[in-house]
Parts: sequence; C-alpha cells; structure tokens
Amino acid sequence: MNPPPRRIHYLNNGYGARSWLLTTDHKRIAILYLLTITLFFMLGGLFALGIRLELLSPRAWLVQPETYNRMFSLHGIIMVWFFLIPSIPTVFGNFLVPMMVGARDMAFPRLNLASWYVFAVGGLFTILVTLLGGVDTGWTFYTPYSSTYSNSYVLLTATGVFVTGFSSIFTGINFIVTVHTMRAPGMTWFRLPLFVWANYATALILVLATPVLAITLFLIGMERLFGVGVFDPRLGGDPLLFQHLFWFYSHPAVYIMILPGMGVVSELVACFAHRRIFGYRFVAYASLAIALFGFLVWGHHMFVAGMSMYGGLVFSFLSYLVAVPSAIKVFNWTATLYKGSIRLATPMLFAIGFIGLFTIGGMTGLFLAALAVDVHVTDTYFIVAHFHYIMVGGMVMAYMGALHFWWPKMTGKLYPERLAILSAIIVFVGFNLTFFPQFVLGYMGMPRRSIFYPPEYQWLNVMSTAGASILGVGYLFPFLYLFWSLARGAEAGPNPWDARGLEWEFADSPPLPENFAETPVNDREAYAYDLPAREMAPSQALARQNKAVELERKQT
Amino acid sequence: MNGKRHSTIAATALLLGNDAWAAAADRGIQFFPEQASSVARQVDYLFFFLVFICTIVGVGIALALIYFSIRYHHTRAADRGPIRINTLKIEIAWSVIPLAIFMVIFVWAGWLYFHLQQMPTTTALQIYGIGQQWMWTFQHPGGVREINDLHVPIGRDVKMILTSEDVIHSFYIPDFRVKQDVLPDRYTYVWFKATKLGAFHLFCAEYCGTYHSGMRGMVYVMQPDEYQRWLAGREPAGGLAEKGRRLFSQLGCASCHVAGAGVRAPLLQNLYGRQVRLDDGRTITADDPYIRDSILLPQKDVVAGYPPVMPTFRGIVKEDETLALIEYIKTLREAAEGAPR
Amino acid sequence: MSEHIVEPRIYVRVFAALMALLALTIGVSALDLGLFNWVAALTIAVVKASLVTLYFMHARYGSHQVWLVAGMGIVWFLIMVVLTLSDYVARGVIARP
Amino acid sequence: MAHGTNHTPGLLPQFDDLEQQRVSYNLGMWIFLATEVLFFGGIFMGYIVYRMHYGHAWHEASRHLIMPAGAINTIVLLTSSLTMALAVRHSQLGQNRACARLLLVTMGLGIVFMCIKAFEYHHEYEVGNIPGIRFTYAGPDPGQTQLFYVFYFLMTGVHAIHMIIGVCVVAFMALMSRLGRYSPGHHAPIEMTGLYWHFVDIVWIFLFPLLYLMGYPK
Ligand code: HEA
Ligand code: HEA
Ligand code: HEC
Ligand code: CUA
Ligand SMILES: [Cu+2]
Repeated sequence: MNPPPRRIHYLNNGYGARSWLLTTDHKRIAILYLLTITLFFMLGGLFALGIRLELLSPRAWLVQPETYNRMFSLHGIIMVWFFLIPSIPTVFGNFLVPMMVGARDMAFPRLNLASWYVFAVGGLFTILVTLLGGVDTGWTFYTPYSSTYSNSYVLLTATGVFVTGFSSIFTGINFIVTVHTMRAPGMTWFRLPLFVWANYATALILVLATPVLAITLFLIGMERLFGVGVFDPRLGGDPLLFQHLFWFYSHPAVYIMILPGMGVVSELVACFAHRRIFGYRFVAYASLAIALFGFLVWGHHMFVAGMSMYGGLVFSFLSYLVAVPSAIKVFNWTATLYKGSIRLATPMLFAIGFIGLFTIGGMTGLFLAALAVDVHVTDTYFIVAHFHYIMVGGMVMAYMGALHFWWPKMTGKLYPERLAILSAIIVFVGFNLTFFPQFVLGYMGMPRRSIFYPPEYQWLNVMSTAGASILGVGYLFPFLYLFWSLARGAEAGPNPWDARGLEWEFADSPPLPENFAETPVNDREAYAYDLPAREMAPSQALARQNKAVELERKQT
Repeated sequence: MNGKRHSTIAATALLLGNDAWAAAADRGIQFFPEQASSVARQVDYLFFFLVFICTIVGVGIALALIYFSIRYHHTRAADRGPIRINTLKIEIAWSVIPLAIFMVIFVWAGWLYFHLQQMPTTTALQIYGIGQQWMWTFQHPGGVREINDLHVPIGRDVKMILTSEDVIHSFYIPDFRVKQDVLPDRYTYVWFKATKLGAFHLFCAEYCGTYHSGMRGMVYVMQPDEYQRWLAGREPAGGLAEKGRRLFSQLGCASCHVAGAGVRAPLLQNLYGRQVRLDDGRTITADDPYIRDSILLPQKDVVAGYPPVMPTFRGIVKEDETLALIEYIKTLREAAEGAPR
Repeated sequence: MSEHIVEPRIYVRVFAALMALLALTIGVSALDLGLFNWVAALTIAVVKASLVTLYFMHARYGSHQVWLVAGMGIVWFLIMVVLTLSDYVARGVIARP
Repeated sequence: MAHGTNHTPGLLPQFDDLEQQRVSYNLGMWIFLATEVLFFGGIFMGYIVYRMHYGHAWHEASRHLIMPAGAINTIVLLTSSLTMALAVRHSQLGQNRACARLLLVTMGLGIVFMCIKAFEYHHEYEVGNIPGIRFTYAGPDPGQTQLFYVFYFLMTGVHAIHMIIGVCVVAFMALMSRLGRYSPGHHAPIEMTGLYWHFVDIVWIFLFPLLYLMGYPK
C-alpha cells in the first residue's frame, strides 16, 4: 500500500511569517488571537500577583502607592479589554462560528484580519504605557481625576483602548453578518448551536456599546489635550455624565464578558451529559434577552454617585429584570444533567465550576442591585469579589473549558487528561480561597483600590494572597501540558468527545483550510445526542485526498 | 509618632502614623462590621435575608449538580429516557419564581434606600465635610474644624453636607452602613444617627489618586454633653459665621448687598429657607446649593426684578470660604435696616 | 437580482423635498414659538433624515434585516437618552427647557 | 482564488454567489452605520444634557455662529447626496463612466463643504472662540459659553473627519469605477460608499438645526 497522502490542514498550509501575518483564514486568525491574549493574560496576571503580594501587609511594604495604583489600573485595563472581552469571541468565536454554521470562512475575512491588527496596535499602546510608567486612573477613568488631575499616561492608555474598540466592532460586524448570511443549507436559526447564539448576542452588544466607549474616551482625550471641560465641573461640565456614558458601555460590556462563556458551557454540558440541552429555545432567547436588557441597567454602578434617588430605583428594578435570563440559563444547564450520561472529563469539570461560581457571582450581583445594601458595599472588596467570581470564576473557567474542549479540534492532539483534571481542581480551590475572603472583607468595609488598610483586615488578605498563588499554579499547569501535547500528544481524530455539531462531525482535526471539503448539509437539530454522530461522507474523504494531492503537487 | 517605624516614605508615615491606627489595632480579628448606627441593623437584616435566600438557591444548585453527576454518571445504569415533564411549565416556573423573589428584594431594598435618602430636618446637627486630595475637613456648626477625624454625639441625627475641592471622593463609615460620593462643585448629603459609643473607621471610598487609601480617619461617637465639652474645648477664634462675616466685607459683597448701595442688589436678611422668585418665572427655595450657586454661578438663578450684574466668585472663594459665607448668610435673621450687623 | 433600481425622477423629487424642508426649518426658526421651535426643528430634521434613509439609502427597498439594524441604532440611542435624562430630570438639574 | 473553487469575477471565495456577497456587504455596512449612530450618539447625549442645563448661555452663543454658512453647507451636502444616489444608480446599471463622473461631482461638493467649514473655523479663530486654542470670550457665563463652543467643535469636527474619510473613499471609488472594476452584479463597494456618504449627510441634517438655528429667534 502507498503511504497515506499527507493530510493538508489549516496549520500546515504554509509556514512562513507571511502565511500567518497575512492570513485571512479565520482559524489562523483565531490562533493569532490566542497567542496575543495569552500574553496579555500573563501580563495582567503578573499585576494581579503584584497586587496580592502588596496586600499581604496593611502598609506599603513592597511598592509605593503610586506603583500600586498603576498596578491595579493596568491589571483591570489589560484583563478587561485585552484579555476577557476578546477571549472567547475572538479565539473560539473566530474559530468556531464559521464552522458551526457550516461556512468556509467569516463573511469578511480581511476585516477579521484587520481586527487582529487593530487589536495588536491597541495592545502595543498599552504595553508602551506599561513600559513608560503606567496609568493610575483605575479601569473606569473617572473624571475629573482622569481628565485633569492624574499625572500618568491617560491619553496613551485611552488611545490604546479606543483603538482596540474598533477591533471589537469589526469582530461584532463579522459575527452578525456571518450568522445571518453564511449558514449552510439546513442550518436554520433554531438549529444553531447555542454557542453561536451566545456569540451573536455578544456581537450585538459589541456593535452597539463599543462606539459609546470610543466617543467617551475621545472626549477624555480632548479634555486632556485642550483643557476643555466636557466632564470637568470647574468648567461647567458634569462628571456624572461621564459615568453615564462610561457605564452605558461598561455594563453591557460585562455581558460581553459572560455571554460567550455561557455559550461554551451550553456546548460542554450537552456534550458531556450526552444529552440535548434542556430548553434550547429558552437558553437561546435568554442570550438575546441579556443582550437587550443589559443596556438598561448601567445606573446601578452609580447608586451613591450623586444620581437621583428616582434614577436609583429605576436602575435597581431593571437590574433585577436582567438577572432573570441568567437564572433561566443556570436552571436549564442543571436540568440538562438530569437523565444524562455524564462524563466528568476536564472540560466538564470547568463547566460545572462555571455554573457554581457564576451562580455565586451572579447572586452577589443581586446584593449589589439591592439599593440599601449597595450603599454599604459599593467600592469595597465586596464588589471586587463579585466581579472576580463572575469574570474569573465564570468566564475564565469557561475559557479554560473551551480551550480543553476544542484543543483537539484546533491542534489535532489530545492533552494528558489526569494532569488536566488536577489543574482544574487546583484552579477551583485556589480561586475560592482567593476571592471568598474578599466578600467578608467587603462587608466589613475595606475599600477597594487601597494599598493601606486597617490591620484588622490583614488575616483575610493573607488568605486571599495565599489563594492567588495556588490559582497562579493552577493556571501555569495548562500552559505546560498543552505545549507538551503539541509535540507528544496522541492523535485526536475528528471527534474525540463523540460530540455533535458540524465542526466535529464534518471536519477533520485540525480542519482543512476551507473547513469542509464540501459544504455540509445540516439535517438535524443541534445537540442530537440521541442519534449517532454523523460520519463524514465518503465523497468528503475523497475530496480531501484529492486536495491533498493537488497541494502536494503544487509544493513540489 | 510610630509612623517612621512602618514606612520609609515620610508622606505615608504622616498619613498613617496617627491615633487611628492604634485605635484600630486593638480590634482584633473580626468577621463582621459593628452595628453602630440606627440604619445598620436594618441594612444587615436585608443582607441576612439575601444571604439566606442565596444560600438556599446556591446550595440547591450545587447539590443538584453533584447528585446528577453521580446518579447519571456514564458508568452507572440509570433511566436515560425522555423527560416527561411539561417543559414550558417548568421554564415559566423558574423564571417567575426567581422574579418574584427578586421583586421582594427590590421593594425591601428600595424602601430602605428611600429611608436613607430622606434627610432629617431641622433638629439634625449639620456638619460640613470637604474632601480634597487626600484629607477630610469637617466643620461643626460653631466653626470648630477638624481634619480627618469626626466627632459626633450619640443618638442625634447628623446631616453631613459634603463637597469636594478637587476630584470625586466618597464619604464612607462602614460601621454606620452609610456612604455618599462627594463631588466637586456640588453638594451631596448623607445622614446617620450613631447608636454606639466608640471609634469607627471613616474611609474615602472613591478612588481619588495616589493616597486615596490614606484619606481616612476615625469617627468618634460621644455622649452629647461630652461632645459639647469637646466643642467648647476647641472653640476657634471666631465661628464659621464670623469668618463669613469677615469675608463678606473683604470680598466686597457688602458694597452691593446693603440698603442704599450704588448697585441695586437684594438684601440677604431672612433669605435662608425663603422662597425666591426668579426672573424666568421659577420659584426656588433658598437652600445651601442655591446660595452657593448665587455666589459661584450668579447668572444661573437671577432674582426677579434685579439686573444680572453680580460677578461670579468662582475661583476666587474656596469651598470652605463658600461654606463660611453661606453660614453667615444663614445668621442674617433679623429684618435689619442697614448693613448687616 | 433582488436589488431595486430607483428612477432618477424619484431622487430628484426627494431632493426637492429636502430643499423645501431646509427652507422651512430656517423659516420656522425665525418665528418665536417658544418650545415649539425645538419641536419643529427636530421634527423637520427627522423627516429629512428619513427621506435620505428611505430613498437615497434604499432602506425602503431593503430587507427586514436592514430595517432591524437601522432601527436598532436609533432605539439604542434613545435608550441612552431616555434613561440618562431620567436621572437628570429627577435630580432637578434640568429645569429650564 | 486559493483553491480555485469559483471563477465568477468579483466573487470572493468565502461566498457561494454574488447575491450572498452583496447581501452580506450591505448588511455589514448597515451594522457599521448603526455603530456610527451610537458613536455620534455619545456626543449628542452630552449636547442634550448641557443644552437643557445651560439653555440661556447656549442660546446666546449659538447666535454667534455664521448661520448662512451652515445653511449653504446643508444645501451643498444634500446636493452631494443626490449626486451620490445617482452615481450608485449608474453603477447598478453598469454605466461605469457616468458613475465615475458623478462620484467626482460628489467629491467636489464634499470639498466645497470642507472649504466652507474651514472658513468658519478660521472665523472662529479670528474672533477667539476656539476653546483650548484661542478663547478670548469675555461676556457673561464664560464657562457655559465655552462649553457650547466645545460641543460645536467636537460635533462639527468629528463630522468633518468623517467627511475627509468620505472624500478619500469617494475619490478612490471614482477611480475604480473609471477603471471598470464594477458590473451590475458586482458593485457592492460603490453602494457601501453611498450608504456611508448619506449617513454623514444625515448627521449634518441634525447638526445644522441643533448648532446653528437654536439661537433664533432672539
Ligand atoms: C462578567 C461580568 C459581570 C456580570 C455577568 C455581572 C452580572 C451582574 N452584576 Fe455585576 N459587576 C461586574 C461584572 C459583572 N457583573 C463588574 C466588573 C463590576 C464592577 C465594576 C467596577 O466598579 O469596577 C460589577 C458591579 C456591579 C454592580 C455595581 C456595584 C457598585 O459598584 O456599587 C452591580 C449593582 O447592581 C452589579 C450587579 C450585577 C447583577 C444584578 C448581575 C446579574 O446579571 C447577575 C445575574 C445572575 C444570577 C442572579 C445568578 C444565577 C441566578 C440564579 C441561580 C437564580 C436564582 C437566584 C435567586 C432566586 C436568588 N454588578
Ligand atoms: C477581567 C478579568 C480579570 C481577571 C482574569 C482578574 C484576575 C485576578 N484579579 Fe483582578 N481585577 C479586574 C479584572 C480581572 N482580574 C478588574 C476589572 C479589577 C478592577 C481594577 C480597578 O479597580 O480599576 C480588578 C482588581 C483586582 C483587585 C483589587 C485591587 C484593588 O482594588 O486594590 C485584586 C485584589 O486582589 C485582584 C486580584 C486578581 C487575582 C488574584 C486574579 C487572578 O485570577 C489572576 C490569576 C492569574 C495569574 C496568577 C497569572 C497566571 C500566569 C502565570 C502563572 C504565568 C506567570 C507569568 C509569566 C511566566 C510571565 N484584581
Ligand atoms: C456688583 C454687585 C454685587 C456684588 C459685589 C455681590 N453681589 Fe450678590 N447679588 C447682586 C445682585 C444684583 C443680585 C440679584 C441678581 C441675581 O440674583 O443675580 C445678587 C444676588 C445675590 C444672592 C441671591 C439673593 C436672593 O435674594 O436670592 C446672594 C445669596 C448673593 N448675591 C450673595 C453675595 C455674596 C456672598 C457676595 C460676595 C462674595 C455678593 N453677593 C457680591 C449683586 C452683587
Ligand atoms: Cu478621596 Cu479616595
Ligand atoms: Cu453592571
């Protein structure tokens, strides 16, 4: 027998720098994003470790206040805009949305590449700021501190975030159009995987909220450059207007930071419970509802900021409404397990971790939306704990879950399962040790963004720091074994999880440059776990071989 | 000073080396803030209610996840047939029931918030607070001033009138469960009634720059007579109103605001609390913000029947001076005929 | 081809209407109608913008996706305005119209 | 085409046919315009708040703008929108030369607009009404008046940036059209340029009354 023809896939389809930097293949762009945001995650994580180390003592023992303030500002800015917002959408969304809808690529591949470049430029600005000495406004850029009083690189930072905003917008446009116009035959809206729904809802937010952030940062830039007082009370401006505009973006943005994770969890839970997701339509509509209602609640960040009492009541009420679709999702995931056939593989552990921690984080959001309680806990560590539970406990868990789940698809390799399970457990334990004490600290009254704090808060801070170091180890592990698996991992095969979905059933691992040898025709609901997985048609295998031969010939 | 021992930079030492540290240090290990004001307990009840509900729901979900993971583990035999429950009904149930719970929380919390926002009236002790990078200045009615620390009597409503000299700060006493952002060029208010004697932390809760976390002090709650004695012991050269009176003539206010002055300007006697008719037809109560605006933004609210000629004093008078002027104007009670006092 | 090709006649008519509306809005601004000046100016602007959108931009012949997207931009802007103003109005900052 | 799967001219490899491509481009452009609505929306929001807050001072300040210049510019822009719409029509019909001609006219009108705007800016500079650069106003309510000019320059400035981009794109499209790159089946770029141009026009339709007319009548 002849040796099997060399299998062509998106990874070995050209090796030079050009073939990566000028690629319009959504899968390669996803890899570019993966590398970039991993870098930023490490940077942001480094700052987090700096914060935690400093807070071991109630006094400034490691760094000066100037430095501390720069650390948490850069930590927040990098983690939010350069890691978490792009995380799942640009890596897994980019990789999977076209495959899941059965398309060869995004609707606008060049725009997709442009979005990565724009992101990289914004990122360079931020790295430049870090090297020059940082920014000390917090990630919220409150005026008039940021516009007039701060002596740090506010303008450069704002430019970086502004530029990155366009990357978000480009990605958003691409997702929406792709889902609308690029679906394969038979892929109706209600057969779309929930991950696609979630990314679609995310894209709506990206597209509708980001421009407001852009203009707000632009106004801050104008204030700093020309001293005109759009938000400066000394010049007739109103700082609360800044807060309104900022949160009009940033509250929806927190849903940018959770919806894709919810989409991932829907996939993982269905696959590892081997069951159709419970209440598919409700979960799909819940994504849209979150995207829509998410725009109505921003004022809950301003309850004590000097907003009117009436405004406080309205925004509190609306915040409770937006919590309902999240509740629906949590209950549906849980119900999906019922009568399932559950495998506790690594991605599933991350998914279950997500559900638990997101529920805690979300429910503490209910505390914050409760006006009188928020008066006490706002701007304390209670807030810090709330959002880390959702963003780290929720979204980063989902991100890790996605990474493990689709790693075989993206690279064609399997990672060592035992180590992965171990790291999932370490992350879970470390996470809770880091952030649970912060709820207690917060209710006791420790203000956030504080390098100095009264000594009676110390023991809880020490616990938190201890947890953070465990967490760090937990994050370090996957780095190592995933890299290892690239060289040594076992071959994954097209569908190692016995999952359903076009990307598993009709594409190789790693997929062909154009994803599918021929456009798949979808004849099923999503998550048809009650039916056997579809096999790639023989014609597909044939077409693949022909292509391989053709490419081989071209290369020689 | 024990500050030097703790830190190498003088500024930090200065900020942190005060009695507050010592006072705080002997609190030992705590899990929960003290309930030292009239609202603290009410807020805590709501908090406990939330903890209670969320624990039930959270533990319920966790147990369900664990139970299903074991019961339906793929290695175990189990019924894996279709589910015979009405999906729509159950979806509605788990949308509507949480919503109902949420509404209970909303109404309760909203009601309490409403209560917190109703400022006590006449009987309250009014204390001015000015935030600036990075310290608090408080002015008691008699004109006594203190920096970073705040002395208040127990059992009496205290209304804080807050403003900022520069950026946004936030006035926060965790043990009282009150917090209010403090904005430049604007007054915000917060009230509390202390119910426990002792020393409590006072923080700045809104990030305001380098020494944000050093911007804090202690609230000392004392018996009313003790408070009076404390006040008397620090009686300043002149009260706040006295300072205002001096400013009133220094700044030339008196050149217009007296009967028979060259410029026709309203007399300020009995102004405070009165209804003032403005030239655009509105009627407005002459309260603190109004008088403040009259001084800093005279063109904003022009009194009916007068020319809008009063110059703005923005940038000329500082926040504490504005307060002194207001305090002085408040004392102009008698229907005097000539120049005030 | 589902694309709609519009007769130049219609473009010219729309253009004439736009010019007329421009004249109207300048004319109205010369009369003192109090608050109604604002109502008039904004209404006319909205009509003009709609004409451009519907005819020049072919929204009238567009798919409902296009309508949805265009509508979303406007609705979201209104959300921002309404909720923000609800705070300002209740704070009493905005008193004079 | 990398894999030679299709040979229709102008058809990009990710699409199955030109119709899908056209619909995608069109939808993408509309979404982009929705983001633009919210981008301008942020400034409009600020305008609304301060305008309601400082009505009197803003009313006064507005009277100092050169209203006729704004009116002429409105006419110029509306006309350019007409020529743009006609240009798109020609490209729909495959009349590339006519399309290119009309695009040039559109571009010319855009440049006229910019010149008038430049003249106005220059005037404001002479008078000393440019906050942050040369602001010499000495009447009542300096802060509020300054804020009006801040918004005047922000709004018209951001609009002008869009105009500059628009003029460049239109020029490029004229060139491509002249080179015969488009056909009745494939002219999405021209259509998108048209959408963008009309959108910028619409922004001006609102800016004109908000900035220039609100000072009238006294
Ligand atoms: C991914 C990010 C994310 C997400 C999804 C959320 C989700 C929510 N957040 Fe959070 N939030 C942040 C990130 C996020 N938040 C950040 C970063 C900040 C701080 C910003 C800063 O100041 O720096 C913040 C701050 C913040 C505040 C302001 C606090 C303050 O500064 O004073 C408030 C107030 O209402 C709030 C509320 C909520 C609510 C009600 C939800 C809801 O959407 C949650 C809904 C979910 C659930 C409720 C859980 C599941 C539900 C059930 C299982 C139902 C059953 C429960 C019951 C019946 C009780 N958040
Ligand atoms: C969005 C995502 C996100 C993520 C993922 C995190 C992750 C973490 N955050 Fe972050 N945090 C924010 C968003 C996020 N945070 C925001 C928005 C703020 C508010 C900022 C502000 O106030 O303006 C904040 C603020 C904040 C504070 C409060 C600071 C203050 O108010 O004074 C603290 C304190 O403990 C903290 C801790 C942590 C910790 C311990 C982690 C851990 O999860 C981090 C774990 C990661 C690591 C430990 C790194 C792993 C990498 C390695 C191990 C590789 C090692 C590196 C090399 C080899 C080069 N964060
Ligand atoms: C040039 C003359 C002039 C000077 C100097 C002046 N004022 Fe006035 N003031 C007026 C006039 C005229 C009015 C009424 C029109 C108006 O409301 O603007 C007025 C109104 C007021 C009001 C509102 C009175 C009411 O009845 O509602 C207050 C309060 C006030 N001034 C305080 C002060 C203080 C304090 C100073 C000094 C720091 C001062 N003024 C200096 C001319 C002056
Ligand atoms: Cu003042 Cu923080
Ligand atoms: Cu929020």
